[in-house]
Amino acid sequence: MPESLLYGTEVVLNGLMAGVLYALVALGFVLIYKASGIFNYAQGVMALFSAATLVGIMKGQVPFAHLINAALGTEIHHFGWHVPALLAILLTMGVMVLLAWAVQKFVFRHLVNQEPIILFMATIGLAYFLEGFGDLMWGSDIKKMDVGLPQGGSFWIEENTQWLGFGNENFYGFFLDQLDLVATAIAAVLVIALVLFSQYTKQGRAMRAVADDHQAALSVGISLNFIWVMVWSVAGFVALVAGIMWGAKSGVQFSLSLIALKALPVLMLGGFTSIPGAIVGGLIIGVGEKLFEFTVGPLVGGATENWFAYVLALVFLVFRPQGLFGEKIIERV
Amino acid sequence: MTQVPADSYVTEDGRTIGPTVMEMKNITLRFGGVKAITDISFDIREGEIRAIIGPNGAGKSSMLNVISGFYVPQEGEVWYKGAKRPAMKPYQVAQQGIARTFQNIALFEGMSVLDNVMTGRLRQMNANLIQQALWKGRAEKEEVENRAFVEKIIDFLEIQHIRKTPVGRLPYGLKKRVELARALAAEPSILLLDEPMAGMNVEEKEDMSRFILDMNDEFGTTIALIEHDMGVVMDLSDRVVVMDYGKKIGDGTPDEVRNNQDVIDAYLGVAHD
Amino acid sequence: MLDAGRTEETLLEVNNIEVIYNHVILVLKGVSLSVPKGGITALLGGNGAGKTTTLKAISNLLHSERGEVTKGSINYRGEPVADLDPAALVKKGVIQVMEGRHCFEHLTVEENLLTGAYTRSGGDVAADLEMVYDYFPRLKTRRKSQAGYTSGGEQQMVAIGRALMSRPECILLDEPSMGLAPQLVEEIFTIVKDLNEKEGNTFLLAEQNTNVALRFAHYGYILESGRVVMDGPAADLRENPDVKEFYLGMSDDGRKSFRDVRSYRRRKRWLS
Amino acid sequence: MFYREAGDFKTNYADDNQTFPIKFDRYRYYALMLFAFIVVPFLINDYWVNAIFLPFLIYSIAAIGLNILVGYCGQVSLGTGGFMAVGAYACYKLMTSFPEISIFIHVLLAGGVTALVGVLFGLPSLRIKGFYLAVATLAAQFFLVWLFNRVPWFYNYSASGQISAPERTVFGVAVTGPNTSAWATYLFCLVLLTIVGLIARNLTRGMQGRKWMAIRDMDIAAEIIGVNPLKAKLSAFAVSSFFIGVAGALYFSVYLGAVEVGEAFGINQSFLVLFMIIIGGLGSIFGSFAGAAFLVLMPVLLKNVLVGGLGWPTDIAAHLEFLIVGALIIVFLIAEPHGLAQLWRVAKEKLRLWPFPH
Amino acid sequence: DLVFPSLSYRTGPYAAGGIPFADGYADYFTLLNERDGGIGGVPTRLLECETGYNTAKGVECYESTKGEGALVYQPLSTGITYQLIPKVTADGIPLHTMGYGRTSAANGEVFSNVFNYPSNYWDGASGAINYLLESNGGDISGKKIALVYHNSAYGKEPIRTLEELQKKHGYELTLLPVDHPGQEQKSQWLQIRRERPDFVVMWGWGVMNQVAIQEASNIRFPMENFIGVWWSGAEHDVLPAGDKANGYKAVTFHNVGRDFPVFDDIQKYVVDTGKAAGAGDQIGNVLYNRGMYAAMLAAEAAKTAQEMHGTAEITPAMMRDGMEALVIDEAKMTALGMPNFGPSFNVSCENHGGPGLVGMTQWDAANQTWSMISDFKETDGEVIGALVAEDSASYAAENNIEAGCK
Ligand SMILES: Nc1ncnc2c1ncn2[C@@H]1O[C@H](COP(=O)(O)OP(=O)(O)OP(=O)(O)O)[C@@H](O)[C@H]1O
Ligand SMILES: Nc1ncnc2c1ncn2[C@@H]1O[C@H](COP(=O)(O)OP(=O)(O)OP(=O)(O)O)[C@@H](O)[C@H]1O
Ligand SMILES: CC(C)C[C@H](N)C(=O)O
Ligand SMILES: [Mg+2]
Ligand SMILES: [Mg+2]
Repeated sequence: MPESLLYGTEVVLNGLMAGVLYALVALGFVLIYKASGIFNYAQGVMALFSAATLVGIMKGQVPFAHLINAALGTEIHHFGWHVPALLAILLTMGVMVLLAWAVQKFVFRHLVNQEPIILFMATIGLAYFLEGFGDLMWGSDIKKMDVGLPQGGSFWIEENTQWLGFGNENFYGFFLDQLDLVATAIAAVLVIALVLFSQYTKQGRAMRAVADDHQAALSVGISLNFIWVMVWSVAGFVALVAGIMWGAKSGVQFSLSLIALKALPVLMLGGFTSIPGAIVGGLIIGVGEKLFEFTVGPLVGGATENWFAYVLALVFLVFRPQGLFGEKIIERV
Repeated sequence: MTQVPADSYVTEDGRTIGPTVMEMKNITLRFGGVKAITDISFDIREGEIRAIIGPNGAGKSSMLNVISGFYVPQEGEVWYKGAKRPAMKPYQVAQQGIARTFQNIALFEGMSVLDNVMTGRLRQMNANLIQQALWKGRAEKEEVENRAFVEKIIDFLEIQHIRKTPVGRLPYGLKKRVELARALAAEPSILLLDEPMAGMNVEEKEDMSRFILDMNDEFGTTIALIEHDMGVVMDLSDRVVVMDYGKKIGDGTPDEVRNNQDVIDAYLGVAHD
Repeated sequence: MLDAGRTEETLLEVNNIEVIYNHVILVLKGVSLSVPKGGITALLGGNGAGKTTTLKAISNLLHSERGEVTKGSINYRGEPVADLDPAALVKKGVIQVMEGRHCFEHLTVEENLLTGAYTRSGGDVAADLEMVYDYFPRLKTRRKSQAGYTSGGEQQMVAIGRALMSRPECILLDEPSMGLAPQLVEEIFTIVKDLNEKEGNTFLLAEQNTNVALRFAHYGYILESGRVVMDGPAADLRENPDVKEFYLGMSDDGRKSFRDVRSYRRRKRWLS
Repeated sequence: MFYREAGDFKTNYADDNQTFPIKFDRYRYYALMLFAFIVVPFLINDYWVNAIFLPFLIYSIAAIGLNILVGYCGQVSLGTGGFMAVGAYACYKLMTSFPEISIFIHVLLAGGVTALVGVLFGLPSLRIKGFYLAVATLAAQFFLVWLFNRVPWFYNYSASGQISAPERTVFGVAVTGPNTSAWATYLFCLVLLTIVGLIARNLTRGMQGRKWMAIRDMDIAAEIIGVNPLKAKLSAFAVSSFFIGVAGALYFSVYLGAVEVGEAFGINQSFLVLFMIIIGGLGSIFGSFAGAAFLVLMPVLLKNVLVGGLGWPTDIAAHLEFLIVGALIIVFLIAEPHGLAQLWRVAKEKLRLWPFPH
Repeated sequence: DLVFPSLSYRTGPYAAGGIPFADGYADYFTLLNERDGGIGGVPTRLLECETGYNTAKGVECYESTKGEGALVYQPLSTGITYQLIPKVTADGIPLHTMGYGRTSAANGEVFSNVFNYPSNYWDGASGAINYLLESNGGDISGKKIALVYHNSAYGKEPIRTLEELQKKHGYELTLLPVDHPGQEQKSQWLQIRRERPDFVVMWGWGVMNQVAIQEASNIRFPMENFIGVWWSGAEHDVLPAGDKANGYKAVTFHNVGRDFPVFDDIQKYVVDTGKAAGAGDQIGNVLYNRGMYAAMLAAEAAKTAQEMHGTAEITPAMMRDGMEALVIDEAKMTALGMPNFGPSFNVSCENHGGPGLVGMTQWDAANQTWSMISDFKETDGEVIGALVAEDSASYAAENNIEAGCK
């Protein structure tokens, strides 16, 4: 095989993997959007918060230590225990459910029936709040995420694809990150589960009803509060998964919340309301941006990924305004 | 007595109905598998009140949407003032003097009643962006002149007291009236009304009828109207088109339609008085 | 003409409520009603009289419109319900069919109907679905269509059908006849009557179509600018001269023509 | 009664169309303008100008601009940062290419350039709506920032890619560069803000504003009654971008003096201005001011109270600041989803009825 | 009292780096107060102001603190530096941008109030190349070097220098920009894996560092051939990658580790008395040391100023003079409890940039420590000098500054 084709293939493969990681973040957005028409800006911060909580619990960090120390003049930092990863994940899930409950109780319950942009704004307020809260709770220093996921290029794949180069000395086999492979598996399971849930269960149907019309949903006896707690919990779980994956790559720290920006074009392309759309959108964006950077990037000076994803999505939208799999925007008079 | 042109006639109550202004020719409209309109033709004459009736889902609203250019039929032609209408955007249709109201009220909820009605004057106000930005010259003059016109309509429809109320707060019936006001403000040559009296009680329907008739009378505005209240339809309209499942099943004067067996079966149930 | 309510028991009682929107707009100025169990009670009145507001106050949907009940009380089966959320009320058997249809646009017709059964834990949902389809055959043919694309009348059927799916005891119907073809209006009211007689459902309906409403209801209240101005058994109301003139459009010699109306109320030229 | 309109009759429609139809409001407004133009310049120092007034004035311009697009025309945009960057870079290129011409002209021209770019990026709005459009405008945000970072011509080939504003004057008084005086920069921005405010007010109370609002409230119906959506949307993009471009030019040349595009005009800037108009009130000029004031003053105030007043460590204060601003946003939205402007209107309505509750 | 503002960032995307630096900066002044009663008998006062690495907030911080008699600014951000340069010049307050900021500010004739001793970015770039030259027998022609850089003014700084040096030494240079924040660098590292450059140089900050090191280890790029600038060489940058980061290098202009007497004093007078700015567990960390070092240089300049002007209560203008006359030698450093902590150097009006000596550090993952593997060495003054002259001349021209020493 010619070299460029090999490399191109490698880029595509890695683009797919990156796409899966984007999709993981996008999924959280989709869930909440689908269930309440809320564009949840706080999704990225939720990923950060959940990841920081997980690490904090594992390390036995005292929450709000900094604040307590400043206020009381004490010097406490750690409980001195270590919690095993699995248990810590469960505990973190508990925290995320609590968060979901609080969000519903203190924010969205009071904003029923408001316009989407107002709800969006509320999530921005939430993002700010959570960011400050998370920092106060766990500190804003960088933390290492270690839940025992494999990382680094897979030797096995590398060795077993080397022959594709047919003796080409410059080709070392395909590079695929093990973490990405794990992420792909998890994402696949998540998507299937979520699709089944939303399409074929009573709660799933209620969730979509709420998204369409708050008042009507109330009037048929759907408890918005319950639906929202449920959906935000699930979104919290998705955020945790995304937080773990991204945290393993880069450590847990503020920038983790910015991964939301990588998820937005994915959402747009896949459609805000479609769970499979998040995955397909993610894959297209992942491959698209990596290929563009690989082919055109060098000609224009690189660092094209940030905008290319958006432009790609934009071009798609011009032809399909609701995204690839989004619900058709109903236009009637 | 003035001379009545050859292609016109005078009604019992002395209004002159002119020649055909708009003609729908073999319109067919599909949405995926759903056939909303199947091969329907009818005409509207100048100055007449033309009703469209039919059971729910018959395709009446869709027909209005075809007229106002919002739906593009797969087959058929729309003739307007003796010429075939080319493909047009809805706003271009509106600029030709066709105004309408909507079945599910389509007011601009965030704006006051006054502003809503003023939007009806779009065709009459042409100051450019710069003039408007400076609020000078044409912009200011137009604003005041058209405001005066609009105030008359507001007066006429008896909605003075809510002039500055945001439309979102109004009860249903008043919204309907505001919508009518907006359509009237356009001084249309054809006015399309989609169930203008739904959700009103008799007294209010009487008012509405009065407005519609006056409009027709004073300006000779041609009116096409969809309505489910047979009393209203039979009393007001000159001719009635009846649709069912997208097909035309009757067309004629109220009396003819009332006694048409197909219409009775499909829609009226019992012969209406 | 039906018998007036079967029982004397009051199912729902509204005592002198006052409703304020947005903290400043006073809409209901002391409205009291009582809805007997097993009866059909009509709430009549012109545009903006406050019918919808009254119904929403009962079903507790006001909160989501920034309205609140500032005075008075609402009791259902003798218990105050002001603090319940709408979902809890539905569980208790009170459901509202909102004015202006409010379908779930992106759900199919059938999914819309199924959401109606959300609060039910048992019972034969499939059978009820069939029942609704029996009442509204038109819905059956469109069951897989997105509700957003159905016609106005079809949406109204969906909304009513959806409420029936919850097997309610007391149904608050807000303008059920609006936008429906005359045949269907009759049908829907017949359905209401059927449900009332066969299943013993209680109805409180807000209607503009006084004519039909008074034909089917047992008792009626007439609301004007946020106050009850008249009430009485439907039969009495039908004979009341004011009601006749203003709500039924009857003059001494039968129905007036809409065309003639203007002759005596005709104003002067309105555009100079 | 403190506040009333009774007895304040209008005899013609021109009067009724005034910006402040109620006399009391009108006088208060004149007084405020007098104060801002004549008194404030004598009172302020560097700190007040640089920490509070300049950001407030400049963000107000940007907020008015964005409010036209989002609040009046209903097209949610997250490209504000990018458009401000266009204004800044256009202004920089103009300042360095035509040093003789007044900076005032440069700033306006920069707005013009931004308007063109805005129209270009507004084209997709014809097909794309709602949040899809919002996200799509991020394409503008990221692309523009990348472009200014990447193409050396924009930053005159300087080594680091930063641009810095050379000294420029208006009537011989320096308003950019290191040697400016507080009052000069303040007045310069205030004059521009006044112009922008008046234009915005005129546009929004007339037919153009009604077209925008019609598109916002129900675009399909608007089109059917005769609003040309292409023209309406693009004109909103143009006017909005013009103002935002002016704001960007001022932000760079008068306020910061030197900027790096990714940092000064990043996505945070887009969000910030959007927050301002939502908190202030969508579709309200007054709301734009209120929102800008809130988000400029709030952090400074909190910081001064927490760090200066209570002596807390800056990091705890900063975290608390986030937390409090976030909580306040939510509290305000719950209290009044339509922003500070609406809160103000309701308060006025109450005052009008005072002492009766309804 | 003597006011030292600290424009720090303990929040936002770059907090992880901002915190230890700010702690070190603060703790040293606390130490002076606690141990020596201040500088020359006058207590110091640290005015901390949170910028969040945001330029607009930086301006607000500057304006709110300058009125309090601030002696010298150290904003720890190239962006804020660029904004402050005209302002401090107009206000007559000195600005110290140690190892960052505008490199050509080394020319004191043009930038009267800006100092960037002891080393600047161009020294850093040249230092890295020199190190490669040295470890490759003086010849790197034909070798491939990739520069992975933060796509901002900061990250672009070394490019010109590396290009100039390329002409001289004949290596191949590939530029790989990474956009803020740098969470996703697959493309860049796949390209590195394909092209197999001999060395990778990195100009990163924030999360970009961690991700780059992680990705480098993922593609098994030999860490010894991976050199970061001094802002890409702290503990938290390498820790997330674990053992695989072993051998990673970074240039430096000061020493690392905690084996200096001054730290014992800090422990005793500051941490143990509960006056530490942070948790006290950062001592000896690279960025903490750097903050402390910056504070020390500021304090020494203040002392110099006090001596020059014969008053203990110095003004910003006097501080500026002190900085311009600053002399750091080994004896002074030893006396301060920092033997061999940094290079010896003198500042002068012509040269605000110091000698530009650059050392090399390396990460030992097993012991989790950084250590110096090469002493402070000269950089290519010839190339850098020319660049500084050129860039500062254009600044002078743009802003009508008459270059020269008063
Ligand atoms: N959300 C709201 N905010 C402010 N005012 C409102 C709101 N909803 C209704 N109103 C006001 O309350 C009054 C009563 O309205 P309501 O909708 O109850 O009338 P209705 O009797 O149902 O009329 P219709 O027959 O037209 O539906 C009206 O004057 C209306 O303007
Ligand atoms: N945009 C659309 N997409 C799909 N189907 C549509 C669309 N618009 C209308 N239909 C379908 O076309 C048929 C005719 O609808 P239309 O709204 O014209 O009925 P109508 O006669 O106005 O009924 P009603 O009296 O109930 O308002 C209906 O079955 C409706 O579901
Ligand atoms: C100051 C340093 C920490 C480097 C930083 N990235 C800058 O802005 O220059
Ligand atoms: Mg219809
Ligand atoms: Mg109502």
